[in-house]
Amino acid sequence: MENHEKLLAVKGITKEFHIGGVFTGATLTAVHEAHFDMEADKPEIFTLAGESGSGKSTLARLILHDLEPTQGSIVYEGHDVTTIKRRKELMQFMQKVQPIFQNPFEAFNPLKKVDRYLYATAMNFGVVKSRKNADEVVDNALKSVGLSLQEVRGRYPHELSGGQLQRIAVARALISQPRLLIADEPVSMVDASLRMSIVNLFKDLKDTHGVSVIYITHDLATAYYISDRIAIMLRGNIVEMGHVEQVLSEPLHPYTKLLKESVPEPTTKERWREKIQFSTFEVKEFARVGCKFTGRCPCVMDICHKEDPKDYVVDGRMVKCYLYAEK
Amino acid sequence: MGVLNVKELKAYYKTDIYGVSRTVQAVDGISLEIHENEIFGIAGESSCGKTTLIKALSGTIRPPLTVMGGEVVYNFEDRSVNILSLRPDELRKISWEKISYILQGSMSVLNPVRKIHKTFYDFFEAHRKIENQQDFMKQMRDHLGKLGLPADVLKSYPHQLSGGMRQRVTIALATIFKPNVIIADEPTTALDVVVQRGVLQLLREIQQEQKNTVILVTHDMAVHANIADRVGIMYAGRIVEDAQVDDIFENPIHPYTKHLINSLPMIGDKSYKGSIPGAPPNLADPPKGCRFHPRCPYVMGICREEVPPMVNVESERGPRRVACFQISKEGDNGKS
Amino acid sequence: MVNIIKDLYQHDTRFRFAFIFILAILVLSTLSFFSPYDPSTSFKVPIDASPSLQYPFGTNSRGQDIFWMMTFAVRNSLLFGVLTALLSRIISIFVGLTAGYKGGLTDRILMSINDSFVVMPVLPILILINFILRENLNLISLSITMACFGWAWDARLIRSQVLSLKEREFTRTAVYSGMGTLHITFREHLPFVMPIVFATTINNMLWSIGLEVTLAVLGLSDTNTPTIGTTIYWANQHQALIAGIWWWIAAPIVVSTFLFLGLYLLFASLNVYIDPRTRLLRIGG
Amino acid sequence: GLEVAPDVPRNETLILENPTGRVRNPDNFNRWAPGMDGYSNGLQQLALDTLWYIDPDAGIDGVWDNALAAEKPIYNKDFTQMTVKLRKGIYWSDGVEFTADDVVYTVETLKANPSMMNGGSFKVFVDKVYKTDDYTVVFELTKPHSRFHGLFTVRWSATFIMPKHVFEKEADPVAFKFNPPVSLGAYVLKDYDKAGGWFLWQRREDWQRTSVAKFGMPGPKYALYIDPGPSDQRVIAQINHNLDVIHDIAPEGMITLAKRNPTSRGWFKGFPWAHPDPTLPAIILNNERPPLNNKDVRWALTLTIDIVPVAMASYRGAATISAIHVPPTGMYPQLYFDPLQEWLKNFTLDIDGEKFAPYDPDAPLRIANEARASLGDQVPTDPAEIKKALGSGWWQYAPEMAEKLLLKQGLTRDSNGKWLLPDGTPWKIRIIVEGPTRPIMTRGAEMIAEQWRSFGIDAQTEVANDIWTTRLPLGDFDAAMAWCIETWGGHPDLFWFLESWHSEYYRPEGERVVFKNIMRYKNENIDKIIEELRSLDFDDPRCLELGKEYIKTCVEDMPIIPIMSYNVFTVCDEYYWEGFPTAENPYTNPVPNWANTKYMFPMIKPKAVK
Amino acid sequence: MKYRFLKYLLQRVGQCILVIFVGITITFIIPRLVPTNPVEVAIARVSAAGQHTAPEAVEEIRRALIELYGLEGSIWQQYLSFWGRLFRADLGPSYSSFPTPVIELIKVALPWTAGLLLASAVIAWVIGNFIGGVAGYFSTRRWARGLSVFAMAIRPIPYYIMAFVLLILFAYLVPVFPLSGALGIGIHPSFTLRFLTSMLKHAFLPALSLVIVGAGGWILGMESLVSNIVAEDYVVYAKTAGVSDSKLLSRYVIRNALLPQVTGLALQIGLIFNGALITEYVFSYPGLGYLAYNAIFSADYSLIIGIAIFSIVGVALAVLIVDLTYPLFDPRIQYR
Ligand SMILES: Nc1ncnc2c1ncn2[C@@H]1O[C@H](COP(=O)(O)OP(=O)(O)OP(=O)(O)O)[C@@H](O)[C@H]1O
Ligand SMILES: Nc1ncnc2c1ncn2[C@@H]1O[C@H](COP(=O)(O)OP(=O)(O)OP(=O)(O)O)[C@@H](O)[C@H]1O
Ligand SMILES: [Mg+2]
Ligand SMILES: [Mg+2]
Repeated sequence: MENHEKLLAVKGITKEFHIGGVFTGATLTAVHEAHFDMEADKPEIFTLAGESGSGKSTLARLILHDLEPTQGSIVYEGHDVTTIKRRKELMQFMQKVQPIFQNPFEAFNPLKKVDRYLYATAMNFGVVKSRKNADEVVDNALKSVGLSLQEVRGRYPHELSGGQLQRIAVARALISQPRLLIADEPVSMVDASLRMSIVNLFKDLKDTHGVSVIYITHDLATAYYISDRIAIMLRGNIVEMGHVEQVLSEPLHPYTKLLKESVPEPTTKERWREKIQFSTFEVKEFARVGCKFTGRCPCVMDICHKEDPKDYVVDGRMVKCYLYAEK
Repeated sequence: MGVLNVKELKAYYKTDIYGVSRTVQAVDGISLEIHENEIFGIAGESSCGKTTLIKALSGTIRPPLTVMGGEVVYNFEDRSVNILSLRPDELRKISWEKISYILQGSMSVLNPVRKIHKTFYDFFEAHRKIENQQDFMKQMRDHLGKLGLPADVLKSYPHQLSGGMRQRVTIALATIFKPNVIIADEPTTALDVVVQRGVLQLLREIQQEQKNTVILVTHDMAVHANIADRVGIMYAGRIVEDAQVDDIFENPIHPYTKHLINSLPMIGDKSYKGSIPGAPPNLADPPKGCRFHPRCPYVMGICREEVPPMVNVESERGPRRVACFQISKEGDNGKS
Repeated sequence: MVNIIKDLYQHDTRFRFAFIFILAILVLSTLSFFSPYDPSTSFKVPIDASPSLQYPFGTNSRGQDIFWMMTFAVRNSLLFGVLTALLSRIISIFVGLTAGYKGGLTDRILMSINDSFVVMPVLPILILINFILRENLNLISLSITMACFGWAWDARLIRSQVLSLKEREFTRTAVYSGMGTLHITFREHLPFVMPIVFATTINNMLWSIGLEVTLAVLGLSDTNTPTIGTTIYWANQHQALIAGIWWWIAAPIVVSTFLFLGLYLLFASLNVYIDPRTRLLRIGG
Repeated sequence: GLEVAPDVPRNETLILENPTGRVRNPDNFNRWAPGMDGYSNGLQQLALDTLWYIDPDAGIDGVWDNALAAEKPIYNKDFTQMTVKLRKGIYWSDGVEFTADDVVYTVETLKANPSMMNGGSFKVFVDKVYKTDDYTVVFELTKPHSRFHGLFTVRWSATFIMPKHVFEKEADPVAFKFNPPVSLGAYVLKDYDKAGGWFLWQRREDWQRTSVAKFGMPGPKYALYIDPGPSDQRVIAQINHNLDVIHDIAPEGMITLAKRNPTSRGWFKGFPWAHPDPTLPAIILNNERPPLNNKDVRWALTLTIDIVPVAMASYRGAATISAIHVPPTGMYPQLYFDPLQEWLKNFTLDIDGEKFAPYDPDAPLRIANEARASLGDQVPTDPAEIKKALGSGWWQYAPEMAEKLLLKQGLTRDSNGKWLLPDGTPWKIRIIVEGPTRPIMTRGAEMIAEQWRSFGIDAQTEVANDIWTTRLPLGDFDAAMAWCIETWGGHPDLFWFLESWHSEYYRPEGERVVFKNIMRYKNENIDKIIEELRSLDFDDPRCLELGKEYIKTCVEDMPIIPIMSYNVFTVCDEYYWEGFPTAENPYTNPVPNWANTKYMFPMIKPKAVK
Repeated sequence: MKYRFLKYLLQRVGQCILVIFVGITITFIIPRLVPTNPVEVAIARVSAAGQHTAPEAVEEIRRALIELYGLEGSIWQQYLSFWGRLFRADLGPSYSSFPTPVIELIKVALPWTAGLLLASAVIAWVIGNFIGGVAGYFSTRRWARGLSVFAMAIRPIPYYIMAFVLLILFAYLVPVFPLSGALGIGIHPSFTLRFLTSMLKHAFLPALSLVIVGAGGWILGMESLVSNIVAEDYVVYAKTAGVSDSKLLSRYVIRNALLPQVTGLALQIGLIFNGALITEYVFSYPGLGYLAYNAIFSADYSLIIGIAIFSIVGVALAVLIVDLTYPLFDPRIQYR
């Protein structure tokens, strides 16, 4: 396989949900013509950020082949994965792209021992032939997340801490030697004191194993801390995308600004002063014509109500806002 | 004398199932003084006993939770009560009018099949007589108006409101009687940053307007930094440090607090942030001595044997206490 | 296993009662193997004797010792109930798990069938089927037909539980661990569904044994096999209640009350025992 | 006083059970229409009438009664013509006089509509029917038929006469509901339940213009036929004096009534209480299915029945047993049973060259002894009385003999003692019974199955519903506890049921039998008997002799195993009324669905209630 | 909203039709597996009433019947004509009351069954849920446990026995209610006091037996539902806020627990049909059950099929109605 081929190319992917019914009811565009690429030769951590209900998880599930897109395609290593039908192909794809979920306590069946998932992954993806050989593979995976098989073997999820569980989840995902991890809010349920250990783990994986990560969060602080690039989502649209330092240090889109301002800073020096606006009914915002942010935007213009803004490139990053149309 | 004095409170979960008995020492010897007109933050990792402490403070002790000792005394204008020794009807009288609660999970806290105004009615009517339905509705609309909430939420069902809205409704609900003390347990966990900010803002405003005391529990240190006046750090069922919020963030003393503060990421800061090694102890079988000692980089012999006492530490910003032998020994040394 | 029973017995009053009741019933049905009388014979003892030391449950108008008859009746009714419950559980678990997990067209087809069975009036259908089976009608064939009609509602319950299990993250973990549909439904989801399965088992047994009584009263059951239902049938044939032979009717009622109370209590306590929440507490989570 | 219904005093009302239960199409009173089930509700007993009645018992005035007819039927020599003289002065309840026109109209209408009651028979047998005057009707028959009058002679029911002036106004006599019915009997319909639960009849003001008038005024002003519910309720209802005539209950119900309600009265004053119906419950064997097509096998089955437990199981001893192929009821003990006793005692079977006399005249005594164990003194001790109540005798229980018979026929026993057919397959017999509908026979058959089982045959009962519609007439059974022998009871002639046993009517299994040859039996001797009967007049004394011939043939051949009469526990409550028919005064059948019960009404009188 | 409802309506009606379709198809198939030829049954009926039907006459009747039953042609043709007749509300003639149409028989019986069943199902539901709710809410009290043990104990009593024992008790030993039937003799349906009292008196015992048995199930079901609901946050929260027990019980606990029970009610009607057969048999109540009972004993397939079809349609419609009205009870369901 050519090296400079893209690892992942998301091309105009759109996902519509019907809420209501077949004849009537509303269509909610949870993801609207998203596109971005990830390079194959340069592993990176790519963050998807946005408030609740902005379509991050939907996009993640689309990439994971967990949902079928309404439109657009997702090309993984040159293959369009949205058209996969056969189980064999699906298994091949799943081997390369693995998820990490939000709630470590939920990620494993509470009635089953945790190690079963590790062995299952090793066996089902053909990493090993028999359970005997699996021990080593599993142990190695656990070691790469700072645990060992000894600590994990035979234990139930409730016997392990959230941080441990999340690390086991990562270890499980690593067993099939994937090239892309998709982590949907992997630390939002993990204690602040353990949070950094998981986040650091991703950084580690990228550096030492060459694994790319799509990191989904609304915690801009950790996003800033680990990621290389960031995309800000607003009601299904990627409204700003670029290098994380650039986007978060000087946000351009009013929405990015709002997001940034809402993040509580862990210091008493800059306490919040002025009030912020936030949305009352998210479905209403989805249904808006034009820019979805008009209801809350301090710099709203007439044109914003009429038509979707285009992608504008400003200083090497993408912004979807009429404020930057002339440039 | 603060509005709330907690003395040597011990509350354990005692379970006995199929012959396996367990005692979870979820709150183990906590003393606290909380003042009028302040926001007191309680921080700590998951399952360190925050919710249990709140349960004890609010007097909602139900098996398997049992109070093993200590007292929780509220000092209101007219009288002082130990909430743990009240009869149920007395407790019912002061709860909500004097002490009210905001819980996490606004969806589950409101009756899903009851319109909001009915819930307001139920809660109000449990304490005051309602003479006139119209007057009552007007009163509630005013109340919501003051909190910047649209009056038509009263006519909605909980599921028709967004998460942030619901959480704000529960705040309005908790403040209808302008209670002296508002206890909020993780009111913003699971909300996204934008909504979280709105909710906290509202809480702050109410506090400033009604001049009451807010006890705010959250594990998010950044939230405390932005809203609390004073913060108590809990670790494994005990308070290890309590101080003015600036002291905590600028000059943490307890090794656990230090770790907590140092591990917080910030936008604009890409320097390496580690986390505390190890895991919090199992409260059913906590380590002897200082419960933090297995993870403490400064551990000493005594830490393994004895429980460090809470000692006062000088600070120009206000009262400050910490439970660490590093400090108490220094203090002892100073005294002698 | 023995330990579990011991634990439950020591620490759960409900289980203690359940244990005693069910043990009594089991002992009673086991005694059938030692019966001095063949249940298909009659006039071996004096007729219409009221309960006494010699005939603890009395004798009936057919000259049978009701105690020994009940040992057979209980055994057969119990086997019948268990078999029906077992068979219908198999169907409902399969349909419920598959429909819930697969979703989409599979779900819609299965649920349409399911809803039709929910709505179907069982009794008239059983009567019709009864006409077909005729001399092939015995407890086994009856049990199979009843199982065909007794699964639908429970399948729906199971499905609704699976719908929420499907959304839980561990299911997706299982999917991305490469587990197949069968594996996920039967290995991952089934344990969660077991409490429902247990709870519906008792309902199903109640239903099937009760329906057998109904059919027996109408003479549509296999009257040659002693069951709780056919005991009542024969008592009716002799107008036992009106003739004052109350013990003939009382015996099946008392025994079935014991049986059901025992089963009910057993499942109530097992439900708590296997509920993941208490289970965690028990194993020390 | 008490009222049973608004303005209907209890003490002027006789309340009877309608044994068909709830009438499904209560609005239909067209007795001639197919499928109508509302006739035992008083319609055929009180409102309809026909030419002749034969009583199953002794009768008020002899067994034969000329009801609408003035005299007995008059046949020509070769039985191709029957002339009927009608009674004068009989009026329909709407005031129109009953005449020959009604009779002619009835026959012509039924002939034209074969689906109506007996329509098929009229179509086949009647060539022409006409009146010669208003009171004389002549039937020209298509072929000789010496029992043609049977169609108009009530034994439980018969072809009733239609009111021409009512029916002729209707376009379709089949669809016509005949509601309210115009009555030819002593009562008219006063009110009825649209749900079919009850029917209230009122005595006609002009009751004297009906055929029963000659026996006096019917006692009850009102007659109420009700569906009293399942048998337990009937017992309760009578104890509460809310049901004067119970049609049937289980023997235990009877025993309860005897204990609880001193005014309850059965046919016999005490044990065995029940009225024996002139039908003969028997083990009907399918004579087409091997090995049941073998006479020795049938006899072997007979000898493995011990009648005493059967009588105990079914009737608690209150059974009137019968060893021969006519019911032991009505006039038959005198007509057939007594004269044949000697022959029966001398009757022998030839078993392996040995003579074996199977008859056992003492069976009734043994039954009485058994019954006495649970019923005590109520059971008579006098042998004559026992014989009257329980019958004359039965066959011995002789399994050893049976075994020999079977072995001779090539059947064998396996190592467990179970019988195998000559081809080596296990011998299996299923006895079909009607379950809850007829508990008595179900109970008896269960006992017989048990006895056969203990003899090594895989025998079991099978409950089937409505065996009369398909299983029996189509031959879809091994054995059944049911009846295929029904007699007049009061008259020795057996032609009524026997004709259909003639081999010309024989149909193989799978085809519907004609009327009563349910066991699918063929016998030249029987054919001869039937043929001779055809040529004889109904009252010819030779008929009785031929009847005995028939019995002897059947005993030899045992096509079915006679068991007992169908004893019906018809219980009358002598609380408001007295004068019910009883064994001491057997003037008619008390069983309330029989049309013959019309004779009961003039005989019963109100009783002063304390 | 309106369109949504319409859409929901169409969808549900469609499903209901499908269910009826499948159900009726099954009832079409089963009797065809019965080895009995309906024509032969009918012939037996016609000739059983009389005495000796001439063989020629039988042939004539047979021809007429085959045509009447639509038994000619392939199974598909029969199936089509079966539906054709159904649409004309023609269920064919009853075999046992030939040629009375089945529909006529059902018409007479249906009102009684519908009245008795609906009334007793609803009463059982109301009583059972109320008792179950209260017992579940106060589950720690002694009397509540007593109640549930009682409910458990009556539940397994075979339905027949329950009905019969009631009958013996209240119509024989203490004869306060009539033994059988649906109305007194001489009383016809009309709007008079006499009719109403007679009807109620006669319906009392059958209804009572259905109610007792039905309520037992509801009590147990409701109890377990309630025991889950009392642990829900919104109940605990309202309780902490001092909302009274009575209000909690009625508006928070029972109200919410009833929702699943509403669906159960519709299905119960189907189940009750089983009970109705026995009730009506025991009390000789002139409804469909009694009709079915008669049909069984006269092997009247066409009548049984007719009753089965009515029962399928009835239950399917009941379920449909409950589904359609369900949103009235549960505001969360928005006709989705
Ligand atoms: N299966 C579905 N059916 C209908 N609507 C859906 C479905 N899944 C998601 N949505 C809607 O799509 C929108 C985007 O949802 P999504 O879960 O992708 O948001 P998110 O950014 O991940 O939010 P969060 O931060 O809360 O996880 C939401 O309004 C959600 O309600
Ligand atoms: N009902 C209970 N029975 C037994 N143990 C309990 C119970 N509730 C809580 N515990 C235990 O008590 C300890 C403290 O729990 P608590 O809920 O107070 O923690 P918390 O600090 O509020 O945690 P979180 O941040 O997760 O809300 C935990 O170890 C928990 O497992
Ligand atoms: Mg998400
Ligand atoms: Mg908590």
